[in-house]
Amino acid sequence: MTVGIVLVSHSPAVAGSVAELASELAGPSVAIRPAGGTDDGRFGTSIELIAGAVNAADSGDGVCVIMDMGSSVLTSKTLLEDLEDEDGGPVVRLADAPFTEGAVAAAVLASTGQGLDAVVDSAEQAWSMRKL
Amino acid sequence: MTVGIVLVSHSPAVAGSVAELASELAGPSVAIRPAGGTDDGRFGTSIELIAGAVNAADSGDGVCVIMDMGSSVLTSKTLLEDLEDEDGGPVVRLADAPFTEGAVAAAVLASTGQGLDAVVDSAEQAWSMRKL
Amino acid sequence: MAFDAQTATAWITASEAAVKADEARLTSLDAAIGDGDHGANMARGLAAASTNIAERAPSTPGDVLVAAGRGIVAKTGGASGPLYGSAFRRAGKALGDAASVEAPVLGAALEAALTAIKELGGANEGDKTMVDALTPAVAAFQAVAADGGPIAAAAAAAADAAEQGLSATVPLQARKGRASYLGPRSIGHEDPGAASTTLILRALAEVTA
Amino acid sequence: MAFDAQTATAWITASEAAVKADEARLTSLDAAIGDGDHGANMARGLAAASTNIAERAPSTPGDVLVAAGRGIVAKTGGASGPLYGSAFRRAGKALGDAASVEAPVLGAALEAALTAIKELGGANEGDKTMVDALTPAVAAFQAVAADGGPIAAAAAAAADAAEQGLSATVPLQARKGRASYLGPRSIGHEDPGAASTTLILRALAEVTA
Ligand SMILES: Nc1ncnc2c1ncn2[C@@H]1O[C@H](COP(=O)(O)OP(=O)(O)O)[C@@H](O)[C@H]1O
Ligand SMILES: Nc1ncnc2c1ncn2[C@@H]1O[C@H](COP(=O)(O)OP(=O)(O)O)[C@@H](O)[C@H]1O
Ligand SMILES: [Mg+2]
Ligand SMILES: [Mg+2]
Ligand SMILES: [Mg+2]
Ligand SMILES: [Mg+2]
Repeated sequence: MTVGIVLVSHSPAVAGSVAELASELAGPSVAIRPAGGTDDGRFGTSIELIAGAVNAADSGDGVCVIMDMGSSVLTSKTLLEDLEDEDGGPVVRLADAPFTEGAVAAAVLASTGQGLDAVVDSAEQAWSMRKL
Repeated sequence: MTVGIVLVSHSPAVAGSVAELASELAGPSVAIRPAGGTDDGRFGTSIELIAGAVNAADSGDGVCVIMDMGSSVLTSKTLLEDLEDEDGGPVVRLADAPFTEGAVAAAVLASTGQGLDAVVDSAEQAWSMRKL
Repeated sequence: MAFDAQTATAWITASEAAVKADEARLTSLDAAIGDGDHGANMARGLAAASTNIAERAPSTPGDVLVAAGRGIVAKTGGASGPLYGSAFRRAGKALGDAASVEAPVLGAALEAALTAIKELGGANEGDKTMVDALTPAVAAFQAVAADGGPIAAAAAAAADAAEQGLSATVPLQARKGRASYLGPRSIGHEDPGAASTTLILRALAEVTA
Repeated sequence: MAFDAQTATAWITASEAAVKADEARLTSLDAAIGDGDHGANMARGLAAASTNIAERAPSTPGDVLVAAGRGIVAKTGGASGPLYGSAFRRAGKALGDAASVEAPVLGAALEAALTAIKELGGANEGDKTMVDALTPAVAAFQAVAADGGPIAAAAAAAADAAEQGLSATVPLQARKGRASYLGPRSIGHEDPGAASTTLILRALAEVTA
């Protein structure tokens, strides 16, 4: 079992680089797909890029979506509603999590073979981590 | 008054891209300097890169340092201890904050002309923000 | 005049034109308290709405608004995309498969749009968002409709109310969206989303006049 | 044999050699529960320690360890850098400007190193870190020193105790550092930092034997 992870950021570079950082810790077994920026590469969000990343990240065990803010969150919520109206698509959950810390926590937990709910949980637990 | 901001990440690309994202929101008045990776460009942390970024970000109103995790935190703490032993260097505070959200919050608050303590506070308040 | 597929399409076309004409103003409002892309976002989103309508050639006003909403969600790029997109889709669904509707039903559809925006974005009146323009507009539309007034009068009242709602956002501090990061610095400016909502409702008044 | 600048320098040189000889093992331990860079980090950090000592040619053992610590902090690149760097600097400061010290003072310096690591990293015994090797090692060193034993015997006891502390990390679940992200998956492996601590203490035993 390996849950996929999608990172939705306003910025293409943030989504891509955090995906790379999380992959470095989680190892190659976890599919972590960035969905950053608009479909024409500006700052912003594209529901089509997110949908594509979700499909690419899914291997049948579900996908945990982590968002940075604003339009990333609203667009991911909209995609989720659309997916709920469909049949047979990937099982998707949005994690309410700090972006970088949640991505790392979710990726590492996914690499241990835990299921979608546990992966989402670990991302959301990252709000209670402290650094100093 | 404009507080400077330094973003310390294990990954050069994460530090750079989050700095760019935060700048986009805060505007050009705030100096936001990335300090990502080791001095030879690997994943990791370099105290010299952080010290250089702190000096570059300081315009006399102090610098708020935001770290992602692990060695970023430990190395920044070590730099702070070193700076406390010196005279006349920049006034530096470490923020215990979620990386991306804290960077954006700190950058935007710095752009409003608030002082160092308020900027650090706003970064740390980002732990209590929720997205869904 | 009833609200049919042709009127619904004309509404989107007129909204697109209004947004393009005022694109620079929307952008500069967003530059003051946001990231300066609201004009471009709305122009792109409404252009996609028109394209999607043209491609699907929907035959009911409900399907026109659903098609517009899908185009807006797909292409806007900012927070306004899912918000307006959900609003138009929800309004379209509220119209069902009627070939043409009168003022009370259109008023209920506008109320459904407002509910969609509030549910998705979590904003309430006073948070300095598009909700501050749309809430009084829906109330004004429904008041005229409840008195038996025609769509044209209801839409004109709605546009006027939206304009007042827009002005009322100036002294507010933003509590939703990226403007909320600015705290008190968001005070003293019109909310860009409230401005685009006003344009869209004015366009409705024009095409139904 | 007392601990002077020359012995301190030899300790760093021997540590560097030991880490280089076991770099692949440290790396594979870190690959199992971390990011697989501990071997490279330690090799780089200790090489910088040697370089810094050679450049500054410090004349007291305290200054040797401070110079080593600065090199380690500057060049290691991982969490082990500030931790070992602070440890060596704090140990060096604890030695003051003595030209040469005996076992009890060196024991106190090792204790200062342990305190520095715990203060900076916040780890306690049982968190599966270098602290799990260094804590019993410091206790063993001080026990021998308190009995009037020589540095050689104290250091040998410390290295043995570190080795046992290292083995004891295997069944532990990591609660600090990046291994802690793995939760229960961190169980069943030696901690890489505890392994490098053991090498460094074995090097001390060798150069003082
Ligand atoms: N959560 C929300 N609820 C309601 N309206 C919102 C919300 N977030 C943003 N808005 C509206 O969206 C407008 C900004 O849209 P736009 O600039 O296109 O998106 P972005 O902020 O992502 O750049 C704001 O002026 C506000 O009216
Ligand atoms: N907070 C901490 N306190 C004590 N030791 C720690 C801490 N964090 C990490 N370590 C030690 O550092 C070792 C990892 O070092 P290294 O791989 O060089 O750094 P990184 O984890 O940044 O890649 C761990 O095995 C552990 O012994
Ligand atoms: Mg905007
Ligand atoms: Mg935007
Ligand atoms: Mg490592
Ligand atoms: Mg590392």
